Amino acid sequence: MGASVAFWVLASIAVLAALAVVLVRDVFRAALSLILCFLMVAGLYITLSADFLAAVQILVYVGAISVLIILAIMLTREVQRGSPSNRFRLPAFFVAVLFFAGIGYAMLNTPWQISSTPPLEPTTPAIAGLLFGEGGFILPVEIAPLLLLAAIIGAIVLVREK
Amino acid sequence: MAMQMLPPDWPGNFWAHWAIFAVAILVFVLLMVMVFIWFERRALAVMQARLGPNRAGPFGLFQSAADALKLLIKEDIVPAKGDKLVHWLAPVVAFVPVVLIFAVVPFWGGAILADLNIGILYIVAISSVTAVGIFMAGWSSNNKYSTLGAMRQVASVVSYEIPVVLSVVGVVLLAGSLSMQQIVAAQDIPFILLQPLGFLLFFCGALAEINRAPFDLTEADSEIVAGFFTEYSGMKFGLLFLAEYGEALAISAIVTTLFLGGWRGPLLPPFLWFLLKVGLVFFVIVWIRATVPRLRIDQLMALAWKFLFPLALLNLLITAAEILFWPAVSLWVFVPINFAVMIILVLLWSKFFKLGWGKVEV
Amino acid sequence: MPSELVWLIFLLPLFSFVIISLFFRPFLNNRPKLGGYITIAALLGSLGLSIWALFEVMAAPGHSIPIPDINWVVIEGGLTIHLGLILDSLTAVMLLVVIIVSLMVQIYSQGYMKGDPGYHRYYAFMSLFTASMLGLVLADNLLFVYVFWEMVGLCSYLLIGFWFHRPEAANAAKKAFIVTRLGDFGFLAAILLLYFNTGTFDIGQLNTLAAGGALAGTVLTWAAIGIFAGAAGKSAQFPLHVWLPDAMEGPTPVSALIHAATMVAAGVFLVARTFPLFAHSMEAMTTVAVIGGFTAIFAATMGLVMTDIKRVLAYSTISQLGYMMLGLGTGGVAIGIFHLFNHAFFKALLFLGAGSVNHATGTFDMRRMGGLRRFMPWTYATFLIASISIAGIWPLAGFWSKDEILVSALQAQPILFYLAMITVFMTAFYMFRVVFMTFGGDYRGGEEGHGKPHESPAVMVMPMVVLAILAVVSGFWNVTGQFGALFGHGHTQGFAEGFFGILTHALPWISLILAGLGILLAYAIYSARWLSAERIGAMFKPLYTLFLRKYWLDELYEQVIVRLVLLKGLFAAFQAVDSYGVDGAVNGLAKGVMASGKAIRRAHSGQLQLYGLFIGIGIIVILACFYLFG
Amino acid sequence: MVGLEHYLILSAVLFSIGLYGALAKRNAIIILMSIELMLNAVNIAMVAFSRYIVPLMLTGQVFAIFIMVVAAAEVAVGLAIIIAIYRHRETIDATKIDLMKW
Amino acid sequence: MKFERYGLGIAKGLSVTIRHLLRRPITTQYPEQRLNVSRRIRGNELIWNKDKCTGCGTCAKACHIGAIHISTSTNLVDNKYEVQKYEVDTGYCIFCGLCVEACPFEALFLSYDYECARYRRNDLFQDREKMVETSERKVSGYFYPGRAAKLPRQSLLVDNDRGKRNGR
Amino acid sequence: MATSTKEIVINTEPFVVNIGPAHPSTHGVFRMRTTLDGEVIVDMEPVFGYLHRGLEKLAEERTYTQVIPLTDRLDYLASMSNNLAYCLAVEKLAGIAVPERAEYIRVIMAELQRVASHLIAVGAFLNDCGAFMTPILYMLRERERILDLFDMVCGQRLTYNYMRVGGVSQDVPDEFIPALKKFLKEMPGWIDEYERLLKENEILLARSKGVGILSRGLAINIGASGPVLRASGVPWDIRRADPYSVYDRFEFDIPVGLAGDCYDRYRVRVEEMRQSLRILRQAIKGLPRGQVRSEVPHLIRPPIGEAYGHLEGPRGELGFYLVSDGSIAPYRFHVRAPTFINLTALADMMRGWKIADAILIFGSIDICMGEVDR
Repeated sequence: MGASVAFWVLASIAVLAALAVVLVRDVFRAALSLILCFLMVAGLYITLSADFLAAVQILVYVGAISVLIILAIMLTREVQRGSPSNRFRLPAFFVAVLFFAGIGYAMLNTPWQISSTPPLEPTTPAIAGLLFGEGGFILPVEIAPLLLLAAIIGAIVLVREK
Repeated sequence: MAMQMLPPDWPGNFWAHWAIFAVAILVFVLLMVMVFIWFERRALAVMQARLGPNRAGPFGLFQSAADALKLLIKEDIVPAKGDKLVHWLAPVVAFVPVVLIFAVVPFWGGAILADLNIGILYIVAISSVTAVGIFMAGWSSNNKYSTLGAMRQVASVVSYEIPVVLSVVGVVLLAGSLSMQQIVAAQDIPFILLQPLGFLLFFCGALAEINRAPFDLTEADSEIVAGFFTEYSGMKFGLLFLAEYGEALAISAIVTTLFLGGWRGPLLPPFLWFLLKVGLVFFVIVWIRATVPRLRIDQLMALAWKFLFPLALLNLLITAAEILFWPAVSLWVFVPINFAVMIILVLLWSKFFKLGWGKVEV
Repeated sequence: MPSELVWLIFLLPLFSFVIISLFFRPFLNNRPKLGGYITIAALLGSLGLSIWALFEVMAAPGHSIPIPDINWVVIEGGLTIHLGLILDSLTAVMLLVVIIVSLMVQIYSQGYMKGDPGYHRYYAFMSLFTASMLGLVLADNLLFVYVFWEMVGLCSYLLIGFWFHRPEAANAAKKAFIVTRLGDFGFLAAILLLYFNTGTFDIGQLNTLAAGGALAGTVLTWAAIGIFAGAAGKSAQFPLHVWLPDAMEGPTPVSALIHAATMVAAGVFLVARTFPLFAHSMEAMTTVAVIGGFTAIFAATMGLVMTDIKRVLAYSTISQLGYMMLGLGTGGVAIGIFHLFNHAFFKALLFLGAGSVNHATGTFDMRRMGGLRRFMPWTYATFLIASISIAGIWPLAGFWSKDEILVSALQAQPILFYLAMITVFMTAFYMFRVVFMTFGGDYRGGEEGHGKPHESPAVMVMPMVVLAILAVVSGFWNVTGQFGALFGHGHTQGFAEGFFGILTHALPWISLILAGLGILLAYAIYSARWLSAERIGAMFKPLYTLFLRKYWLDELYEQVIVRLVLLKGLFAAFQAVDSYGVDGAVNGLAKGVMASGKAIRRAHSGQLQLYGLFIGIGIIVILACFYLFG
Repeated sequence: MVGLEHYLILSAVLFSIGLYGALAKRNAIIILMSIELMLNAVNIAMVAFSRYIVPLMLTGQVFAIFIMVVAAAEVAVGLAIIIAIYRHRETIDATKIDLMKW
Repeated sequence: MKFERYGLGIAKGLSVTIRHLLRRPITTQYPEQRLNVSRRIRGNELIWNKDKCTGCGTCAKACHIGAIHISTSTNLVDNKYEVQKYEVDTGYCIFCGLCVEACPFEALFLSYDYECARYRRNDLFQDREKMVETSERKVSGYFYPGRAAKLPRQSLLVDNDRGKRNGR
Repeated sequence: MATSTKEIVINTEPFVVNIGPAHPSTHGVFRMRTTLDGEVIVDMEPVFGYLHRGLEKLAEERTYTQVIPLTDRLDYLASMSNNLAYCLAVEKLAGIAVPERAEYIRVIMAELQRVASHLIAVGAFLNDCGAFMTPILYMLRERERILDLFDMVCGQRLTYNYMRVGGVSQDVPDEFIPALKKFLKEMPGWIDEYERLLKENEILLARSKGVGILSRGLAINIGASGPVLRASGVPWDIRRADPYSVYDRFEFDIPVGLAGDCYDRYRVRVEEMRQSLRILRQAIKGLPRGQVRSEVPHLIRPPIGEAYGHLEGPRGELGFYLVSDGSIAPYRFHVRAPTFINLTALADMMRGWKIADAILIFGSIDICMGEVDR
């Protein structure tokens, strides 16, 4: 019961925050809503017993990504004229709704093979095993830093002065 | 995160435990913050050949309380062009994570609100939220000094998080667990001896993350008046102030837990040991504040990226190698080795490392 | 002593490099001497080890000692690369040569480089070079040889361009690097060719395969020629020799070490190392011999007219390397390597002498020297010994090895022998031209503003004396035929028998007389002035100019190969094909596409979100299709 | 009782909101934020699958971690591009960034 | 920052501050603890000797602020003008001491007192009744070394007198 | 995430920040209108006048003696020097001789004043660097010792009004010389302590070395003086160049900087303190007995003419230019305030540095707004 309550509370706040991101006029407030949404998602991870992932979610999304976004908002504050919509607003809305209907239909009508096993706890050693252990995802783990490095260098090159 | 602490269904006896502990910790943190504010002012004053607050109560102990009272009844001002809602929310957002950190700080053997198996990761994650609060404060004040302060804060937090986390990983490797309680349990030798370099880096990085001298650029009073504080008054200012000192207290507690053996110690009761060690670390912070000048923003960045970051990586590498290759050797063997490594690395880097003498080219 | 210690021979200089570059340069830059001491100490250690190794090899059966190796790269079911060393007679001799010359040069550099701001850098590079050279000599498989080969090339680049602030030095470094690289392509191709045909990089196995006839025919020939191409690049053989004279822009000790004794000899060494491959291919042997013989005389002609003392020595080096190649191509490993062994000492000595002269006068231009005999007796004496040695006068070192080469050339191909004979004359002439121009006559001023010439400090003279002694006696090793025996052929005889017995043959006398004539001519022109150099120069004006301009080879490479062949020929042809053939076909198509593109390009509004919208619609359509028809 | 479908529908809702934002907003930073929303929605689905279908495998969580890595890289580059555009063109309005048209 | 001193500079600084922990602070806790002020202190009031004053008005002329108001009778009595009004507005006075220096008859002094803050501006106004010397209103030794000698010795920081903090 | 370090300094629209007039480190009411690009200063315009009191005009309304208290209020951190400079000018104008003992006392006071002023300057500079209050409190403590001495001599701690035309107002009390000797014995130790505290501090070095360089040529061209000029490598000191009072009898060195950066200015000031102590020791030894004030009438009426008296104040060349029309008050009274002129270099020194450096550079000039605005 408690888990249900938690889910409903977290989910509704998350959806509201997400709506705020796309609807609020003030960009800064939109960014704050985004942070709120991220936090709620972290909470949802906890209800899914992914505690490690929840911490990482906060660390990466709240601690780094949103801060970067806010920084960018700050740096471009001279041209911030709120958060207006373009002329595709209506088609975009329909596409979104149709898309939602499509995948929603798919999700509800797929016979998922739900396992009744209780979830693994704690997850941290298991994830470490999966990431670094034998037969795990060691290659992607090694490629990921490469990607990050490329991103960092790319970002530096892009914003470098002259 | 706290799933394994939760019973199958939430309501129940467990709530009592949580509520009592949560309230106790809240009270403790607020009390300690006030005491520490007083402590800092006194220590700083004595080091500066002054006396410091000594009027309100015995030895001026109630000075912080008096200040808090004064702040409570002060007028609350919001800048006319500012963002009222954000301005109001900012102190809360800045303060709440600070209190949350204490949930996983082990005060005693059993005295911990939640012994998470990802305790230290939790701390790192939660503490990064404070930056958002500070940024909100800076933005909503719509003041140039505040904006500058907030930008400095963000820049320093984002860059200092990396060496801090990396130096913590060394400790985690040694303890073999992310749980704070287990880290304390693993410290038959205080990790400051096993991880001298890690301690140094963590301490440096932590000082920068909580904006204490010499990295207090965010509120550098001689440059940008009070940074993101500038437009705050009344209890909102009080909350931000509390958050600042709460962070300092938290960092002291974390350093104590990670490197100084936490509540462990002979003779005295564990709780006292914990307080003693926290006080000691806090005193060192104050001591440093009393002595050194402030860095410039680009030097701060250079310090993080050119000095702390590579050293943290090397420290991690060396620690990992030691654990991997000599798992059976007594840890005492590593004490001199690691000290030697620290000295060599710091000397090497000091030699190679330059942070803009002249004009800044970032 | 355990054989693992052989590793130390090349690790010691490597350590010295690491120590100097990591600790000395950053921390102790104000104490320059230290870097030199470390290098010298490391080399002394290596020297001891290599002498021990030589005696072990001499005593060992088959003149080879096995050394345990390490598996470096193991790919399951495929490639296994060993990290291994080889210690046989060839290696042992080369080790001795490299270490002794390097040691002498390092000691000499203590004086020569004194006060240079890049002192530590110099020693770091020198250590690295020595280490790579030793690694090259020791390596037991082609892959490693190649790695060290390139490292040697890199160090050579760094050292030639040591004074990189001078544009000539920087250009020379680049030129050296690029030209040798041309040869290295051949080497690399040969390595790959061999690997694909045999599946191994191991030199011992390859040699066995070649000797056993398992590897033969075109593959072997092409592989050998490829290796020789690499060797020609490093050893500055005929078409690729142009970099060596320019490389004289580096510090003189560098020239002495790299361009006299070690790196240029690496080519010769490589051929010797893979000799079985050559030995079983007639064509390859002939190529080596012909190019060697031609290079010998070709370079000597240019040496006749140069006025820069180091350039004369550089051409002389090319010429002597040609001799070695000739020896290898006609005779065998022992003959070529023996000449290499002797040549290393006297040529290094010559370079050091040139450096000493430069130290005294501040110039390399011989026209501004003269009369230095009086000012610097030690330098004069040692230089003279080296000159006599290189001219091949009995009984100095040069004589013994040159004689062997001549003998084998005569047996193999008379034309090559005649060329070699003429070269003997030329060698004697140009060497003594240098001696007389530099040390004879009166002092002609030296570099502007440079003080009176003076003898170099003891730290520079001492290595020269040591090398001079070696330049005298090193040839005696094979007097008894022992050196040849080390390489598994020839017969041994008593010392006296060999020492004087040689004079009973006719051939030595011919070469001695030719050399004597060369010396006499030099004396006549440059010392006694019976003949005027200008007059002779005018008389053979075309030849003189040809020699002086180095056969216009530099210009040829620049004008013909780069400009004409590449730009005008190849590229122009491509362009023609491109513009008429390809373009014509494409244009028609393109025009059609363009017409249709014009029609539908309006859909590209440039707005990202419109595209996104289309994508979204597309996904929905796909989803719908999937559910409706799937 | 909350089940897999709940999480999936939540994920779909968030994704659709993000999709709308990405398609309909002019401010490039808002668009970037919407994309982050979509990535988060995907993560929720991943973790939910992992929890309900293979509770002992955690592969979904590992994939979520990789998605976070990619998101971090994407934000760094994306913001850099926005800043660069801002510096050259004094605007971050996505409808005005249309130099690539025909 | 180049640590060419490897952080030794910072360590030195830290040693200085930590040493101060053991030293006694130099602060004086003012209302409870008081120091002896200078014997020549130019205190916050003027003191006027009615008997010696001849009403010459030199003090008023010397004052460049114009804070001294003096009016006298026009007729000489006993070689003196009778002073009818003598007022000083210490609100304007900058305590430069030029009037004391100018007085030819040793009739005007600065006071030894320094706690003269008032709640009302009017209270700063001194008329002749408020200006007499009493036992509470001592005269400063400014310009009068003879009087200075009778005053308590000034507590000096160099002498570490400050440490004693004698009360009143 | 590394990008943030880059983004912090990217070219944003130049934005104008007013530093001051009420800012913690503008040392009085001074305003710098800085144009920033990120944190880098593109341009700086000094705005002053917030403390203007019309002092020069006030002085023209007063007698020559009455002006002396006004000069106290010029550079309120160095009143003694101001008094002395003014008296020198009047003495030159009216041709008044000064007794020997008075000259010595004047030198003692001026040098004590220099030490006191430099203590404030250095302390405030270090405080601007971010050394939280510690150095300035230490230095204020030592300044307190000097103020005690001044208090003993003239009864005031800030506005001394001690010098008079033709001498000093009164002789020093008997306990002054012992107290001064004691001070001189202690002071070098205290200076050593300051040096230990921060001289080699890496952070301070990083912050101030090479920062805000004032080139030698520019320093001379704008007419800078005092430590600011000497830090740029010009050994110009009026005590040497145009000796006044009895300075020609004392031995002392002129500390000179090399680079002309903030650190050099700091070093020059500290070294000058040591030199001042050296002068003080010599002055005590040579202090003669006798009169401290020559016979000067109450109302000085100098002959018609003009005079310029100047001296080496703690902040530079402090000069008073007086024109007399023969009356009891100066006809024209002009002050050459050193920091006013030193301030003109500020914009040139600041351009291209960051805000944090601007504070430092400003602090290293050591201004006193009372003197700048007059």
